[in-house]
Amino acid sequence: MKRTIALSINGKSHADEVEPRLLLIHYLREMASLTGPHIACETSTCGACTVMLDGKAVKSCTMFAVQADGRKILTIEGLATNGKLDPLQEAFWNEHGLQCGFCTPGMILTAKQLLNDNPNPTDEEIRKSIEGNLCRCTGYQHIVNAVKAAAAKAGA
Amino acid sequence: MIPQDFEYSAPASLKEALELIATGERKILAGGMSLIPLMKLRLAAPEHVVDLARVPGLDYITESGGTVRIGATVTHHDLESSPVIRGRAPLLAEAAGHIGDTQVRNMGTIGGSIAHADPAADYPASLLALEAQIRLVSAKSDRTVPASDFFLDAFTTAIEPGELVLEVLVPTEEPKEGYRYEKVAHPASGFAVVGVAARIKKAGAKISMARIGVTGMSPRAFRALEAEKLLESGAGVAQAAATVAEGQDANQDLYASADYRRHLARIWVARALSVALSRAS
Amino acid sequence: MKISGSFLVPVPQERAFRLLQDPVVLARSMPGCDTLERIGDNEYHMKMKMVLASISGLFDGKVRIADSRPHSSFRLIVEGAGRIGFMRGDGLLTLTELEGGTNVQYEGTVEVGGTIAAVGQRLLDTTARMMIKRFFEKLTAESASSGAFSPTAIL
Amino acid sequence: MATTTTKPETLFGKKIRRREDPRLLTGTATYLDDIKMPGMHHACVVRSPHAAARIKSLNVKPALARPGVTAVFTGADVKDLGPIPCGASLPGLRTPHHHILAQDRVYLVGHPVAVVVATDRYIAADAVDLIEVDYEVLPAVSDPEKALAPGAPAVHPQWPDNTAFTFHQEGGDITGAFAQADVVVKQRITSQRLIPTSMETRGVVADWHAGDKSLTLWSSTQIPHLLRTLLAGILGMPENHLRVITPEVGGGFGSKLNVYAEEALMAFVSMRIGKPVKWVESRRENFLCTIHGRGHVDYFELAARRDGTMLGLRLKLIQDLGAYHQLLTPAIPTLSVLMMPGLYKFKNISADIVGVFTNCTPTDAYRGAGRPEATHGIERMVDILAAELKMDPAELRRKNFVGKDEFPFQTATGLAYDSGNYVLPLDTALAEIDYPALRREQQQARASGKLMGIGLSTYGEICAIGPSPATPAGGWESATVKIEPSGKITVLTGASPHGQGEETTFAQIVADELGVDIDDVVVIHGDTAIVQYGIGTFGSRGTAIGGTALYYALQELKGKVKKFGAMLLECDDVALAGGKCVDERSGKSVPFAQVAAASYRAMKLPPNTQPGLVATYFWEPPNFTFPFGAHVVITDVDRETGQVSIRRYVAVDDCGKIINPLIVAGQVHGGVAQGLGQALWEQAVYDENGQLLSGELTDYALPRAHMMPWIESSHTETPSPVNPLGVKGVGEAGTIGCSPAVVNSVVDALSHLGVRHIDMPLTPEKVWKLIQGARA
Repeated sequence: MKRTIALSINGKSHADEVEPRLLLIHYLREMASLTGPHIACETSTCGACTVMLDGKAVKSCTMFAVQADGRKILTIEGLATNGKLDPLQEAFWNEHGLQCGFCTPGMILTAKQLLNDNPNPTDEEIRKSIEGNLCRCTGYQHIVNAVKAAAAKAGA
Repeated sequence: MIPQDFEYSAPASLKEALELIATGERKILAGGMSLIPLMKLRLAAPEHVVDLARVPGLDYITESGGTVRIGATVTHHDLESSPVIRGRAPLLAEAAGHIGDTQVRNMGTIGGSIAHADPAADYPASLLALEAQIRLVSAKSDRTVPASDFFLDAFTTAIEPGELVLEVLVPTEEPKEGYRYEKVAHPASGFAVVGVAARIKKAGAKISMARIGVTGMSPRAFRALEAEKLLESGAGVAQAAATVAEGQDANQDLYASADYRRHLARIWVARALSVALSRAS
Repeated sequence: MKISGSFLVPVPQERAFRLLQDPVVLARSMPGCDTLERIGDNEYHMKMKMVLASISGLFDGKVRIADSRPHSSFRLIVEGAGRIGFMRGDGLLTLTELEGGTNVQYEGTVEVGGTIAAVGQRLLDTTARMMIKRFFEKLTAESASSGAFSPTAIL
Repeated sequence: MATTTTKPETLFGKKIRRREDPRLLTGTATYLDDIKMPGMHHACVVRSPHAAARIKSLNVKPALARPGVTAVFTGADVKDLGPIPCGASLPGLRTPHHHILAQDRVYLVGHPVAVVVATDRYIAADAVDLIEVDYEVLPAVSDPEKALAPGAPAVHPQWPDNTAFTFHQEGGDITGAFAQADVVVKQRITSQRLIPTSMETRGVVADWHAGDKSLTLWSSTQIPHLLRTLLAGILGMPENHLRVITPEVGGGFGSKLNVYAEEALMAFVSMRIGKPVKWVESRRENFLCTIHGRGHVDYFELAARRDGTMLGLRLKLIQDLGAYHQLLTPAIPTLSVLMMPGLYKFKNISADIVGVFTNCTPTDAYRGAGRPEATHGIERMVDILAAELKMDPAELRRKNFVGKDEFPFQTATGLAYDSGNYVLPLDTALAEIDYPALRREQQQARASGKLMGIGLSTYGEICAIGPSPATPAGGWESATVKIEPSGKITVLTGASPHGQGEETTFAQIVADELGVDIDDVVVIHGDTAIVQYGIGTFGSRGTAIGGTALYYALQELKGKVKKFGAMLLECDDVALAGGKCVDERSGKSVPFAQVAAASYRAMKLPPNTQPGLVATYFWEPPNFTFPFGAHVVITDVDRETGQVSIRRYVAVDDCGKIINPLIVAGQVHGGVAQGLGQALWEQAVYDENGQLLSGELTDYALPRAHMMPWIESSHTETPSPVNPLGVKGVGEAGTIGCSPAVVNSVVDALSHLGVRHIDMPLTPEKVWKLIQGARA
């Protein structure tokens, strides 16, 4: 039986009827037309679908849309403000923290939580914080550099 | 990737939740970190899912009278970063920090994790070493079970039909205690190939109390009672650690054989004890 | 996957042998077995629902007894398929009388396919052994109507 | 108008941040699964859970009865469509007919049996569960050596020996080399099956236009043009009625250098239902149905003199092909043979390949494609020889390297190495780590019971694939460059990048050659209706061949621009700088926009000149390029657990000239990560019945951030004479250089315990057992 959910996505209110089994990632991509979060596994191991739920990074493939009822979601599409890239986006760009770009939206949002919780992380802390986000292109080194650069800029 | 259809309830009170799960085949959803992956693969196909997230007041962490009480829907992240847990049950905070990854720790709950009773989960080792109790309630009952009687076998707990985990009660660690959670994580799944929780209290140069919990090695997490006894009667770490795998059935998979798991348990018990000892004063 | 072990069934060898081949006892002892219908000599159609915590799956398959050497050994072949995959266990059970009961030694292979093989690797061995343990425990309980021994796992 | 004509700074060699990134960083790029079309249906494929079985019956009725299900198609529906093509040709090659859907038999787990089409992906997924297939399970074989044994189950009943081909290559006098040898070392070395695992799985959208009998097909592929040609053949459709578009592609690593059943199947479905249809591969399907890499069992024998002079190398190579040939499956091991002498100058080789069918996923080109296996082999053998001769492994390498004055160097396998200075990266890397000091530290570590190792690999690779005679489908690449009437520049490249950053490096080349602002350049790729024919991106060829094609197109275009510029400035010759044509004598200039406008307006034309500013160039390379380098890895091995940890990873790579150091560094890091994956964690494991046990990312261990060491990457630059840019290619270098360095390091750590070789991956238990064995 379908249920109505109402939630905020990137600052905008949404209300939709959904099947309880509809995964949040499918809701975002198919119903809200936000295709920034990606699907790259079915075992909740890759992190490509990561979005922020009430300020915390979560895997939107491992959540039903009904669980997000009444909550605030931020996807990669909502990260830049007024066309100005978030410092993390800017740093990923400057440091070449992405290649094919498929993992990037999830990677950035996980890093976002890290910098919220810990504005000055060590390399090791950065690596641990993104251990749930797989990247097959970069070997992570430029991603670590990017997160450090974003932290440095915020601290500057 | 696509679950089978199911009926969904999001009760607004504990009473309502307990009524819902009292009958029929109902599956409880908390953080969903164990259940939803199985549902996506259709390895689990519950007809009715009861979501505890809307039940108010289940995500508390309090401390009084030497007991820390942790509500069922407290997330691993909250536990890991809670000043109360870090101060009064730091072993548990350390273990929580090893679970899954950032995203899993944000959503996954202590109640959900222990109810699922994965043989490679991180909490059981610590809860055994901390001699924690688990409070189970149903529409008709309310009982508290020691951790050692709670984890029965792989994916098998003392939870009866109609019951749910309400809270976890942890006797506070003394500030002078040394503790350590060590984990050998599977490189792909992150689950514990072997996880070891150790607590040590010292009286002078001697060990007055030792508690050791081991997860991942065998179908159910266990306390290394023999090793604890040896330590408390003056034996060295190496001698005690050598006994931990005795009499235990061991898991095996592509990554680690049963023999290697037993070996890892012995090595990491010794290592966890060494750190715990160095932290004890 | 190779699997082996042994279990002490607290009844004399001859009775143990009969119990292990008795479709009624098998149906009650095999974890999740819903129905067991005879379809031929020593061959049965089986429906089972495997439940392990949140994991559950319906299997439709066959149980077959072969190479029966009365009272000393036989092969038990269990196979089933369902939406979550398939499994096939083929084991040689060898019985020897001991004091206090019969030692049932089993040795064989378990094959799985489908989703359970792809994602269940980490737990396959543990689960298979758990199922066998449950089987022998139930069997022991079934045998308890006449015997008063408690089961001893010597897996 | 006077203007300064000082040469502006070039962008070649500059760290330019990538122009493709803004769309990727903001979640606004369009990958395959992001495509939405009115009336679009969703397809889900029913796949065999068995590795070998006869299909006794197939009942699709319950699925068709499910509301929302539009159609179900089975093998019978597609039996007349052409087979999935294999582009490799080898003498006597046995090629099984590879149907799009199984006919009466399945040959591997994941074999497509039927396709369900529904209005919604959830309904399609439900309907898959309603299809009833009755299989008669048959014996299967998953191990290539077992498949060769007499009496093994036949993967294809018509070929009971499971042998798809045998291939022999010989150079020099191998018998003489072994007869002269003082020492012969032998070793069985495996390169285990790997799963490429691009983060984006494959996917296809097909849209049939009945009115003009044309089909548009979006596919996450590395080869849009080849796909179009081959797909037209499978479907029996005129090629010019088919348009292939690659949207943003989320990684490929060779796995999307192919033509897959689902591409033809979706085309077929769309034509049958008259609606657009989408299929997106699940990760499990990706593990089962997209190609795997490696899968070698190699038997090496290396002959040498006592002084360390290497004389000859013999190889018996058993290639696990899987159940079918995909596009290049049988060709991959022949690349291994080409590279088997590595950087060494001995001229005697002999290789025998046996290509073996197994009931497993086909193997094909995965990052490095045959070269990592070869490099792993020779670099391990050199270390084994060094141990045998009690020589320092660096010294042994130096002794046998092709000298820097010996280029072009003709190898025993028929290649001509273009340029090199092999000692330089090795010495640079060894100086970086202070090799002598580390060896002293190792002695002390051993004395105190600690295990540390120093491992070298000096790799060579064969890149810029490649000259057309060496490739099944043409080895050239194409570029069109246009100055639009407004003066803005558009590049159409036949290469089809998917993460490599050519939208940036190509724009750098254009900016330098034309003297324009990089922001005035747009690089377009991956649409067969827009781009002239092209080959694609693989084999480290994008920049070396595609970039060179662009370079030559630019030369042609420059000639034309100059003619128009000179006409407008009324002078004989002009220079291009600052987005202008400049008469260097008078100092007068005219901006590109005016030159372009004049060329398209064509009121007046220079003599013998056509209107417009467009040039197209198809460049056929005269040779491969041969990058090289040295990777040095320092490992510490936990004696009690066998756990390997990497203390330092030093990579000194020579990929010729570097256009964008940021991008090159990224390629090295990513390549090393995949090499480390093979060395330490990754392996596709099948059970005896052909079930893939490492069937999901929960068992198949990809490198994660916390598992990766810091990679200290630097370069030497030896330009390639093969192309005017001097570039060689870098996409695969990290992967090729890595695995032998890691294994050599761990073997070095354990060598005093009598350990001579360890097969990958170096799992802790495997290493621990070797340590235990040495103690016993």
